[in-house]
Amino acid sequence: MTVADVLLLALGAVAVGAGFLVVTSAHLVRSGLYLVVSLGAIAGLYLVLGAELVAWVQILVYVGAVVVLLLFAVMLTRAPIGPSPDLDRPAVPAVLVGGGAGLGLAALFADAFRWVRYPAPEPGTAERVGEQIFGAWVLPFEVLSILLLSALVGAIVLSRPDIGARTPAVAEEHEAVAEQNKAVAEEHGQEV
Amino acid sequence: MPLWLDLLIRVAAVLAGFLVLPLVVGQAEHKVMAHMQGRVGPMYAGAFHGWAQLIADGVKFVQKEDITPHDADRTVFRLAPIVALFPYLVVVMTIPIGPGLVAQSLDIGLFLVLAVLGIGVVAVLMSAWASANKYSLLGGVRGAAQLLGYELPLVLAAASVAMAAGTLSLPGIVEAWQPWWLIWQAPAGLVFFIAGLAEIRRPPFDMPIADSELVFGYMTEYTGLRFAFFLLAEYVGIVVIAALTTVLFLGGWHGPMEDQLGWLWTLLKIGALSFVIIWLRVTFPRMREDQLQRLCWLVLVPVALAQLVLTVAVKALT
Amino acid sequence: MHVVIPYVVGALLFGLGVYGVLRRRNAILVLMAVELMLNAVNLILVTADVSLRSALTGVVVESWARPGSAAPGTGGVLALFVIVLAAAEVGVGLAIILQYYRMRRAVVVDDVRLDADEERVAG
Amino acid sequence: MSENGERMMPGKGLLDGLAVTLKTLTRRAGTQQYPDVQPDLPPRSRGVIALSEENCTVCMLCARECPDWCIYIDSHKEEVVVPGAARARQRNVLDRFDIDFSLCMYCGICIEVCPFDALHWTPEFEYAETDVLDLLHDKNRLGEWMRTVPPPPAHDVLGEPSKEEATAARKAAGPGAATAAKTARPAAVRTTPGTPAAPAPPPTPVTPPEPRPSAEEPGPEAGR
Repeated sequence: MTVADVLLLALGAVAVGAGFLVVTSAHLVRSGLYLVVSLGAIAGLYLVLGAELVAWVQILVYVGAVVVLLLFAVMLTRAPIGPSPDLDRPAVPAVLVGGGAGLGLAALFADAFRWVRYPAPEPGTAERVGEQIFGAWVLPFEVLSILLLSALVGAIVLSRPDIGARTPAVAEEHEAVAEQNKAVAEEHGQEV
Repeated sequence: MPLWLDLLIRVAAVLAGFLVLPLVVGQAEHKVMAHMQGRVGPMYAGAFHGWAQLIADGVKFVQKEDITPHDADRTVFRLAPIVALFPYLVVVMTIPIGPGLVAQSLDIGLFLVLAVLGIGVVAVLMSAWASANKYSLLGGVRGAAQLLGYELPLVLAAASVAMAAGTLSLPGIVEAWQPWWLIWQAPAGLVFFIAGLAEIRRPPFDMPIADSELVFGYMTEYTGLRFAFFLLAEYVGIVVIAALTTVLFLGGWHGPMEDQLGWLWTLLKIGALSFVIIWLRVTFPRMREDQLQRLCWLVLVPVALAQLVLTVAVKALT
Repeated sequence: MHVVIPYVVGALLFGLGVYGVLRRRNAILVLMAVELMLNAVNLILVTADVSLRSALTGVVVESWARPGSAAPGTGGVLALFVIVLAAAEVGVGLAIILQYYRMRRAVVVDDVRLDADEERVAG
Repeated sequence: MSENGERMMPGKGLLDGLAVTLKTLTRRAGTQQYPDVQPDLPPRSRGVIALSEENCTVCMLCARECPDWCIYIDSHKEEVVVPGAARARQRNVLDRFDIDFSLCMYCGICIEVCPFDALHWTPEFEYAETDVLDLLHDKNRLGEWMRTVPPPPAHDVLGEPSKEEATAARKAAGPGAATAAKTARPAAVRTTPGTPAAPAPPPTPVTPPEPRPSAEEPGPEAGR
């Protein structure tokens, strides 16, 4: 047991414990806050594992943005203070599948890696990650940026009632107008 | 020097800075704001010009009853002020004061600072929701929208200067800094400063608090020491934003005799920026919620993006 | 360090995520559980970066198996990509949930009927 | 857009605002250091109301006109035997004259309507109490405030002479001189101030050219 092992164990325990509370807590907002704890502990695990940049990105994006969005949504959908009674479905299938997946994978990993020591990695620098992303992974990176853009547009369209959710009548009207425009454009194109 | 002594000195220095600088800024705010409004401000606490006012305030806050609303979510309610204060403590640790004078030098210190500053939102949401008060909740939702929005120009502006310096380490950025960056990085600096103001919810960006419409926003239900924690977080926030702007855009310890007086230059620049923050608070009225978002998305973000392009262009040319 | 610890932590978190997705009725809580699963995967990616690299030293692999040749940190890069994906997913997911809430005043997954031709409600 | 329709430099308004606050910062603060330094109150400040008991005839006008009924007056009649008179004369004697300053709204109507100048404004304002009941000032307390009543302002040197003065002058000059006396302006001669005026100075018959206390030099401040 080295210092790193102790840290890994402690942070892992926090992460799993908080994760357990996320999926079992009857308090809506508290589950989001437990998620913050869990994700923070995972960021700590990244630090111990030498992925410093990933850890801070985790904090920046997950804790700073994703969880806040989730909490935001929970509050917008009128989360009460105190336990909510009807949050859960029957437990049996979920326990079977979830427990099976979790424990099975854990057993698999435990069997594969045993109690073997691995050399601790040197802390990753931003430079190295940068080289990786803009060297080997530049194409996925660009694809991701397009995905992000489309997600952005999608989220805006969904949440703006004036351009997103339309009543059928209005939608038909819009389609008709669009078709007309298309026809006009085609005519022009032929003329030109 | 043994390791433990080194560590002890660092921790003590950070704690001292964490406790003293906000007090100085708070007192400066009392006095500067008063004089800008034609008043004299506190005069009695401590014999000379009320210098001990904030200490007296602290004593008062300690004596006050610690009230938790009946319907509140107690644990969350009580944790929120600590969560609000904690990120700033971490940030103060990484700010270089002089050449080699930094509590914890990190390879990607800038990233850490930006990431940790983002945790403040969670504290706002926690206090807002746990108070079981509609004003608090409104303030918290406003705060979350504001902080999420302004994080973008903040990060983009910081990215510009990091790109110019070619490093993410805060001391590294200061070392790479040159006087002409004052002009080259000026738009980014301005965007960073304004977005930073919004991040610490200072007037004119104090819509989450907005005492004339939302009572006191997410802090409405807080009393005594917990409220003092929020106030302390606000003042530390001023120091942190001023310090970050100094380090990133004003060249930190650069100045005459920087080897000996570097720390003094940094502190002076931080003080000047803190004064500007107070000045802005006195001068400008609170913005409206839609004006706030408009400023962020239609002004600051495009300016920050343009600055990124400019930075890349200059970097590529030189 | 013993990499089995983060691996097992990742596996358990993934199991918890699966449990949460199956058990929860509130759509936002389901999203939270999904986040847990994504994080478990991230953790395993980052851990794999440590363990596989040291396990594979001296082993000749095909170039496609390890893009970026010998440069380490690939797991971290993948984790970064997953984080970005998660951010996008949450953005769109929450937009859908909030829009649904605006129309139905509910965020219970069981009640969402995908097959019926529902009348639209102007938001 | 400015008022005359010109498009100003963007951000000019913001800079102007900053300039204003900065300028104020460099000026002296206008704060009065009140408990340390007594405030310099303007004349006719409305502090507390003083009662000159001798002037009061218990006409009850003040109590009746008071909008919030904060003046309480009790009295009884006394017979005064005047030697030489055919009958004993009746006189009102004041038993109680209270003003409840927790109700008073400082409108000054009681002082306006008092026909015998029994009520006066004084600039004294430090009579806060820790108990609201103590704000009911009885006639002794109200009488004590008389010390603090400032002398009435001197007559404006350049103004018209008062009616009493004009009448006195006319009487002194005899018939026919009335018009001259009316239009006569008193010479603005600087003199040493006269004796401190009584709260209600009786109209003294004076001739117009006689020097009176000038407006520039009021009598010594009473009270304090």
